[in-house]
Amino acid sequence: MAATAKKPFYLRPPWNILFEFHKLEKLTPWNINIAYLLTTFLEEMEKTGQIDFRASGVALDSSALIYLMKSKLLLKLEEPPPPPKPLQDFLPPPLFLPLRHELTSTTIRHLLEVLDDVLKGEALHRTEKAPAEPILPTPSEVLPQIDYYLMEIELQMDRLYKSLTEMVKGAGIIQFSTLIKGIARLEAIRTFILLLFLAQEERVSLWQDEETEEIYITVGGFDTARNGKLTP
Amino acid sequence: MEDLTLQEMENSPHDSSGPSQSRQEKTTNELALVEAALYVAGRPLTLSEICSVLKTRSKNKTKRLVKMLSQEYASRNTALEILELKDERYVLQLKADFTPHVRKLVKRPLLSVGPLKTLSYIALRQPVSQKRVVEVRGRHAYGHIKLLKEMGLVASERKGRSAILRTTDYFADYFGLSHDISIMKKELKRILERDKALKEADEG
Amino acid sequence: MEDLTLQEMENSPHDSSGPSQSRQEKTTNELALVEAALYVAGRPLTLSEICSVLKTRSKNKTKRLVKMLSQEYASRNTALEILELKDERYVLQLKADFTPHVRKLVKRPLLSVGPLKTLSYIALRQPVSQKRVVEVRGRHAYGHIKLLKEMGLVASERKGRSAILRTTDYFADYFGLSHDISIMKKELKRILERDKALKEADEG
Repeated sequence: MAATAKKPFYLRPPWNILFEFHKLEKLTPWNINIAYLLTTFLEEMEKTGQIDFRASGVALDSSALIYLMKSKLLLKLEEPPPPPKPLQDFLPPPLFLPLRHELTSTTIRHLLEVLDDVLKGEALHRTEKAPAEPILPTPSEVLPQIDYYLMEIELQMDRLYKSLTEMVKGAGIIQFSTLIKGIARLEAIRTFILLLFLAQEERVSLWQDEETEEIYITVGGFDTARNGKLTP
Repeated sequence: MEDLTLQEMENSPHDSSGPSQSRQEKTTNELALVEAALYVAGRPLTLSEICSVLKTRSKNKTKRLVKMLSQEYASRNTALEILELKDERYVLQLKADFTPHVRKLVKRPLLSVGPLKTLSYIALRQPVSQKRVVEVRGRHAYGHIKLLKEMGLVASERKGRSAILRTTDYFADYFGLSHDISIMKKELKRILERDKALKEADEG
Repeated sequence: MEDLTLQEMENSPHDSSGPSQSRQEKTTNELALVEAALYVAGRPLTLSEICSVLKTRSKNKTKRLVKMLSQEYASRNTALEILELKDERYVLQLKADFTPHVRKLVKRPLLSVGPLKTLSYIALRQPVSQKRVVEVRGRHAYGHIKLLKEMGLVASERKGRSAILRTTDYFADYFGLSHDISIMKKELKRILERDKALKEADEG
């Protein structure tokens, strides 16, 4: 009982299916409601406060896998049924017609005679425009309800980078927990994503302590870990 | 009169009785005219059609010229042959042995293998009901039959509620086959066996 | 190198001196294959096309064979001739002198009126998008374009999401037009205008 209580919520049904691949193989993919699992997974995570990015990653990976299984099944179902067996009878080989060259009677005059007719038809349509670039639909048509926040990611990144620079002054390093202290959970997640973007551009360096799971942030290419200060 | 002159020329090119050089030239030119006619037509020509190209009324002379040309083709060991079909009709065509090697170069819309198989089945089983052909060859045979009818190779006649298919005289002429269906079927079997042997030799 | 290997192959593997008879037979057969290719194509063939029929990669060998055949034709004094065109293309055709005599036997049009109209439009407006051709000619033009491509008269290339159509060298050769598209279009327009003027003069 005590052991179960310590287990993270997502290792319990129904979410455990996303974390135990061996169980997945025994189930029919059609019986798995991916949308339901992921929505409740996120809700539960928010509710319990157990924010675990690795778990989210695994859940996403598993959902993709289940989706793939469904698509494969769908493709299998779409294969046409085998054609009815033809009646058995002696089927002679194809009878190839003898090849004979034959001069054809069409001359350039014929070609141009009919052209006159065609050009009359063309006049009914406006002239062809120079092959224009395809007009792309505006992003709002393609991506409904896209987060305004994401559209401004560069701006947000700069904002975060500026405040990080301020915060690390002196120590040169800041903990992730300090950074998100007192801010809403969603905002914390956004901050983490922005950090990943900044790290990708090598504007910040990230390092996680395996024991405490605390994430340390340094600004610029300054690698604290390599300097030995925080080497585990 | 004209026939006689020609024979003299052929038999004795050194005969001093006439200006043999120019006579020979004339024959060469006439043979070339026959060849030109057969080449551009791409179909069997009747003796009268060839006569009209030669601007002669003598069917015998024309026949002799076509035979000379045909023999010349045979002796040259070429890819082409001049065949005599029924009713004194003549055709210039590619020898069947060469077909598999050069089929891909033909730009005219030819029948593809599917319709040719359906044609082959109809030819061997005729008269045969359309229903039966579709049963044996599958539903795509409807399209084949339509195409074969458009090309004039197959004709259908209604018999009660079903359509009975048979090959046309044009089909028989195209292959130089007998118009008599039972004889034609025997000839066809021979052609198909030869084709099969050729194909095997080619693949082997 | 390849020629050498081929020559070795032609010789009997048991006899290094080679039975010349079989070599000669092989050449005869190869000449016949070239003839077969040129005959059924009815259009100029490139050296590579002939190579592929001979199943050889040696352009020199193929060129030699085509020249031999061409000389044989020339020496036979026949109605047909094998000509070398530019860009190493070869064609078997009727000598021009014979055309007037046999023209009346030529009955089959290259294309029926519908596809011919589509072809004429593509020729004048090329390069033109398939979409545009269908707009002007109607939905049946899809079938026409397929046919024209199968016959090698039109080629298409993808450009983004649309297909751009133009006529092929075979088209130019068939109608005796320039291979250069802008020159060809001028030629077409010139003939078109001349015809129109003639027609108006005739009617006026």
